[in-house]
Amino acid sequence: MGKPKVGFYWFASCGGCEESQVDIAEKIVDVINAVDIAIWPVALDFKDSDLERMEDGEMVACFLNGAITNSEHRRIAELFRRKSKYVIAYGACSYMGGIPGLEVSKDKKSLIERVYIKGDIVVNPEKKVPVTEYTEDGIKIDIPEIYERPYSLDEVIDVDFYVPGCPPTPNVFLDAVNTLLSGKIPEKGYVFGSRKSLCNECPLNKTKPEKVLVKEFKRPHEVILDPEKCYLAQGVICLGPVTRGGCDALCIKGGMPCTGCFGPLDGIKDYGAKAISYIASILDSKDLDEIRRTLEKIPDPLGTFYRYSLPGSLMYRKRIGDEK
Amino acid sequence: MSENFEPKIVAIFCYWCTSQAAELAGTSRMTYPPNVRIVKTMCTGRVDPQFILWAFRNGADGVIVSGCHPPNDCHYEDGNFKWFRKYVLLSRTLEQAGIDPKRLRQEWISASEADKLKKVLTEFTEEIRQLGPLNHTIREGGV
Amino acid sequence: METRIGVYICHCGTNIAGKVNVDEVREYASHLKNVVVARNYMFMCSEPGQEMIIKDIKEYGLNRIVVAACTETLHGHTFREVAKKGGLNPYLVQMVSIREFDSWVTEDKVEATEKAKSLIRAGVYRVNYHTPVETTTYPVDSNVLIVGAGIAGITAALVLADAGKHVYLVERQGFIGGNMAKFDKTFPTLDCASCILTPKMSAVKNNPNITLFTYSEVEKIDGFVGNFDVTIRKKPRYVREDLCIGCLSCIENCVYKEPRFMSEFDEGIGKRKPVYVSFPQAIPLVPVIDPETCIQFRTGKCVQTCLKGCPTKAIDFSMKEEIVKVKVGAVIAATGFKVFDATRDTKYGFGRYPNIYTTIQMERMLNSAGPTGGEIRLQDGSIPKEVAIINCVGSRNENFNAYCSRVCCMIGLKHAHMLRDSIGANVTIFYTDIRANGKGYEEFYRKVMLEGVNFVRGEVASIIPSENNRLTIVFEDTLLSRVRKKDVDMVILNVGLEPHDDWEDVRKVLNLTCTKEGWLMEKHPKLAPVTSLSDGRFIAGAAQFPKDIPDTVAQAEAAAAEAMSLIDRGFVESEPNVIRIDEERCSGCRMCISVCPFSAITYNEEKNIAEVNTGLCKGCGACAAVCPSKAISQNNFTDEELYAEIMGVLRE
Amino acid sequence: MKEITVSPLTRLEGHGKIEIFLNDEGNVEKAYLVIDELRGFENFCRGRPSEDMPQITQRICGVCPTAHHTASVKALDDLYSVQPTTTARLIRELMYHLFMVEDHALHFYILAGPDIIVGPRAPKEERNVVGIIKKIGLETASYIIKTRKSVRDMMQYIGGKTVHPVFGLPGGVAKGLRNEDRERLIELSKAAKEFSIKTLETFRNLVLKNKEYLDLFMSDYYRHETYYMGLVNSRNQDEFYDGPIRVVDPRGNEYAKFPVHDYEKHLAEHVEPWTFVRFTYLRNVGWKGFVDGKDSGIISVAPLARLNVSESMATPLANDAFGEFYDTVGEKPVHYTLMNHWARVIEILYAAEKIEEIVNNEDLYGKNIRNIPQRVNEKRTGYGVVEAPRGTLIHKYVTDERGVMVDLDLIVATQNNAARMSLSIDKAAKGFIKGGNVDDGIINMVEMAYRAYDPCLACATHEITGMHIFDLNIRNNKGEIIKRTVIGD
Repeated sequence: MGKPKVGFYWFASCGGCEESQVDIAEKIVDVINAVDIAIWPVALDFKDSDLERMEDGEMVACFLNGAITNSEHRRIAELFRRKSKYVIAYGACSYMGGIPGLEVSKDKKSLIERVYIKGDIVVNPEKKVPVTEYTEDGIKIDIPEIYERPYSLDEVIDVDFYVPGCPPTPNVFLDAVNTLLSGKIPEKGYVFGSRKSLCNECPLNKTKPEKVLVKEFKRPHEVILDPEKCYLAQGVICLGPVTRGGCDALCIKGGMPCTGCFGPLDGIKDYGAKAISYIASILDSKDLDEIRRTLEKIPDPLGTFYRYSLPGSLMYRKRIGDEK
Repeated sequence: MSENFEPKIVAIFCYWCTSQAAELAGTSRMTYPPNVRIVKTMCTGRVDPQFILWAFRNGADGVIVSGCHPPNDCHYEDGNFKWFRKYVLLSRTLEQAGIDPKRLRQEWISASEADKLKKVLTEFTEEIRQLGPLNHTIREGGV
Repeated sequence: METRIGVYICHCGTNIAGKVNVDEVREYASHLKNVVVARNYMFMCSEPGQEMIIKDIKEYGLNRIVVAACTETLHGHTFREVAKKGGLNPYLVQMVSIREFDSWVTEDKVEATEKAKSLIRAGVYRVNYHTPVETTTYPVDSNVLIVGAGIAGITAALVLADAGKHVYLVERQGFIGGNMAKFDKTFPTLDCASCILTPKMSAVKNNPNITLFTYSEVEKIDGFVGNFDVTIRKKPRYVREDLCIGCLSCIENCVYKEPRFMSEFDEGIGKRKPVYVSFPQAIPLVPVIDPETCIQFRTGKCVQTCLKGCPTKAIDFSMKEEIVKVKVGAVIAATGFKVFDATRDTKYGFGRYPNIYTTIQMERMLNSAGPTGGEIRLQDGSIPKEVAIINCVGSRNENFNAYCSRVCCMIGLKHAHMLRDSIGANVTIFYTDIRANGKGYEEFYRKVMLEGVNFVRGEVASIIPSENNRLTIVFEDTLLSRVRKKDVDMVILNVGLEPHDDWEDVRKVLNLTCTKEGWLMEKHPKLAPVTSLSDGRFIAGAAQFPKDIPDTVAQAEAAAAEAMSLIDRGFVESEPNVIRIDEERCSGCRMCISVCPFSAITYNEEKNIAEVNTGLCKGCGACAAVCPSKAISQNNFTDEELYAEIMGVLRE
Repeated sequence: MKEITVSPLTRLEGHGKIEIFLNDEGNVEKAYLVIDELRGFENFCRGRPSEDMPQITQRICGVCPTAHHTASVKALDDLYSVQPTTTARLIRELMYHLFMVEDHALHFYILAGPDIIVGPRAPKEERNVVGIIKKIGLETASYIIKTRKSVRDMMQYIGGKTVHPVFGLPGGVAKGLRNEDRERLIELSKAAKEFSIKTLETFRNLVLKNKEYLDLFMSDYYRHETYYMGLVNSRNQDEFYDGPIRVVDPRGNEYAKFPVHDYEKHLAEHVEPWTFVRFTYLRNVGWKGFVDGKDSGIISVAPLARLNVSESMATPLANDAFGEFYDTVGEKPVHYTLMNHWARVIEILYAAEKIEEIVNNEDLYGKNIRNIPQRVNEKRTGYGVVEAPRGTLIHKYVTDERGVMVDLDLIVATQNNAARMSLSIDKAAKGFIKGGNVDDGIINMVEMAYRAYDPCLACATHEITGMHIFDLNIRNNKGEIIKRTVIGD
């Protein structure tokens, strides 16, 4: 038997996931030696056709990053599902929808107008906008059907495991690869990374008082943060408590609070709702008006608490196929 | 909005105040729309915003949460405030997400206020009827 | 193990069956997943109904029960007992209210039937996730801690001690008796306050079941109902209680020949020496040395005549603070009140002009054991002829205290009577309303009126000095709607009652709740006025709200009875709806600790996890709602149970 | 006649497709670069707090997040009228130049490297990292990987994360450097410099000493005479972090020089219905369609453009290389697209020399890393600009009185290059595909035409959701896809 075949692929993503894979640096040689990479567009010139020719289940695993935003993505995703024994949603976009998933809450028509007609320096007197099927002088150019909103991968195909992070850290990627290579296959739905929240590994957790009660939530640019003290205790929203650990607390070490890219812990149905729950609860006020006023100062709850997880959240439930 | 739309409403009531008011409404034979389905928690402080979204996701058109009057009626000191804080933040989030925040209602109803309970539930059902169905389909899979 | 559910639908005569088609509902329920048997019956709570369930449990091997009937409040206990008799854990039962929440509140029969189905569906979904819940019992320590030794604390202590309970009575002042010890006479009976209080104080001292800690404060209370660990801090009084015989010769022999320092007990109108007792019958009769004024402490170079004069050499300048730990089963908070500081409302001129006194200063002046020996004199030594008593100072005023202090009207009447009686002064009471609503109070009011005391319904605007050391009161006569003036020799400000300045700290130490003003909160304003929201902690006296002596004593006796009821039961049962923390999931983020109102969760630094003391947990579930790691689950209200129930009421 | 589908296009950062139409003779009639998705950053950033922009907008691109992060932070400085402290600015610049080194190196060795090192027409199984390793040897490969890793580790230390850093705040940075870091930084700067010298040497050995390659690089199929744009310092030298924007015409004369606040006066965007990308051009020259020359407003950015707008380089070794570059090619501006590769390695050297300069600056280790912005209680507009590896990057933010975004405009590097890239695709396709003859090597040479720009289509399509399906369709002049042939078969 040859080396196990694996694939890497990207949908609507930024390329950071690929960077994180390349960032395993010298260990990439070990990976290349251990597996046979069947497809990896960022680095290898294998094409879709190579994928199509594979037997069903020929690949042991594929790591798919990026959200699903058009019919072409969906087609390829379904292809990977068939060709691969295990499908791994890699990175926040694939796992939960990611930052571009915030688009869910916006109106697409206004976007087109804003970008192509009312853009700050756009010169477009004829009000031309991109169309999905363009015809001119017998020339026809097709663009795939763009979905009304971005989807997380498991809204479109069945997903076996998840590698969290925006992007995942090289360590959590290696952990996933090594776990699968070791043959100790985790149970379906397993999310790599820590079993505990970021607080568990946060270097500032020991500076947190026993009771964290906050009079006012401050925005990070308004204050000079003490990098040696729990940010939450300093009144700045840190999503460490509700976010899966395993990232080595990189943002915290970089002097900034956690924004939640590793997503929720096991058993949490909705990341944002859980974040709202504890953030609101530690507000130290027993005056209804004051509560309203203070919480009003969090300018953007949706973008703050669902920054990476809106499409996959309980907030939206229309799945592909429900749209028409 | 269809003529015969019957909204589904989940009412999460605390055990000590509003559930007791609901019992009193029963013993006093006060009627209110059958659309309202009561789920009890010991305290509104127990209400996790996930419950609200779960209800919407499973087909609720409106959710009402009611507990003990602030500042001092809460059996657990300040569970009502804890819920209220979550409610305020959740409401704003729902609005940003395009779910009319009127679909989540917050009330204080004490054990003696059965009449208020009847009024609020009747009013709320009507309001949701006007808003129409929240078109969210049920996702596969259980709890 | 396979889940086997039995569903029992009660007709409740026609209460349910008259509206809900119970047969249709039973048929529906019988097809729900995991339902093995579904039955309906006329009265499920009746003996045959109960027997039916017990029989089914055995026959069908049921391990979950859903009862669709009245409410949990009404019959939850009944059906839990039924399950127990059938050999099941009582918490594997789910009550579904199809009477109060359905048949009684729904007009239409079809709708009521549909609603019953959805409620039962929710109950069935939910009961799948029920797990056995075990409650535990803890023994109750028979000792009681009483904080504050005014008339409330003293009364409660004596009641308990007489019943054979051991009481630790902690008083922060050097001597017991509280505010009542300062009074001369009590209204409306005009019996001498010390005559009725002193015997009780002696009884406290002499009762072997009472351990008295004066000049001491409670530092903290750990543990939970029935098993509190109390830490008491004894401040050094520099006179050893074990040696002092109470001869007071140290006071006599002090290097200060005359009292020179303001006496706190005399409310600033009397003086004391650095070594002092509050009054000659003080309990304990052991003087206190005030290091702030004592030369030995200030300079270290006193000739120590006090020590030389002490026959037992009880004076010990090297005494240190002492920490004492005791165990108790119950706590009674009787921390009392303070009076309104009249300088805060500047219009009265208190503290700026002579001959203006507060009611409590007047008590000291009237008291024959007080600084003036009971003489009422103006500062120039003459006897006042014209005296004004101004009510509602600091009370019923949005700027200070919105509430009525309840006792001031009666105190004013008492003082008016006594001033007329002792010096024949002409007394005018400026009142808002006269509130005389106790036993014999209205009669006393009438009596004082007939004695010739003047009553002016008036709002005082200002008090200013006038000629001949007199004072002019400018006021609005609210009956005549006119501004008037009146010259008097002396003014008595009838100050209201307030919580102590450090109420927040006291509240925290005792783990009690307070109103926004700082009065201790009772569990229920009507039905549980001496019980606090924290189990095993009771409240008595004016710490809860201003009250007169009879009410204080009654509440103190009630608190003692409540404490006794707890102790004599001998055990406490743990709350069933307590929470559990899964160590494997807990990340040590401490959000739960931040929201727990009962300090039931603590942080284990070594393991970096939170731990719950189920004895302190009251089962509100706030922490379970907050826990971002899903490490906390609340018995009978787990996330899964609630998700299932919500899904159940919604799914068709 | 045949139809060719290549999907996905590979070794680039981004996503789109190329449509090539053949006439009856099998020659190329017209080739289109089509970008086919909508990501909506300009839409969903509205309503978000402005201070979150550095972390949100960088999700446009995970390859050049530092560029977006920095442009964004600079826009916030402007928005809140706050200047970073001296130390903060140095930290940002240090981070930025580290980023330039590693990003340019990634492109040179990993993305474009196979074309240069392994060969444009090498079998596709070898045109990748593995092929490079085989060609240059494991030892050299390990050296490259390790150096890049040590640079990226330092970026992580400074920025919190390498991909999507978090350190930028208006008025400064979140985290300072300590004196203890000095030694490590100086060591790293030495390593980076050595690495950049070796990389330039590699380029000389591979391309300049190989006539076939040099001919390809200077082939007319890859040449367009357009305007060039880039940031310069006060001495008109190549600059990444800050400075005015300078534009030179196809002859190399200065056409315009303006602060970023004036970008709306000088730049405009053209819309085509067959693609989601907007084409930037010079407003005052005007849009003349997809043609080059002095009368067409099409501009080019990225390394070659930056060198073309510069009169010299600010550091000695890079300046020598700059001289060598123009002497060798024999024109200024240089119009050969593939010369971007050479320009890129010169910039690596420049960045490395800058790093050396910065780490030896005492102020880098200062304690004062933040100026707190004054509260804004008014609507504000802020502009930020940097030279991303792939060219000029502009962020413009408009906020309400709470500092919440009401509008934003993002002009990204690849967008500035989009029109010229379309020219390149069209010209290369027409040049290489004759008589319907197409093979994998030819297609790769067409791909090289866009790859040289190091295009970031994720960036270019920040308004576009997703990317990555880069089809190459060849159709007849009726637009019909005729026959399906798969490259490599």
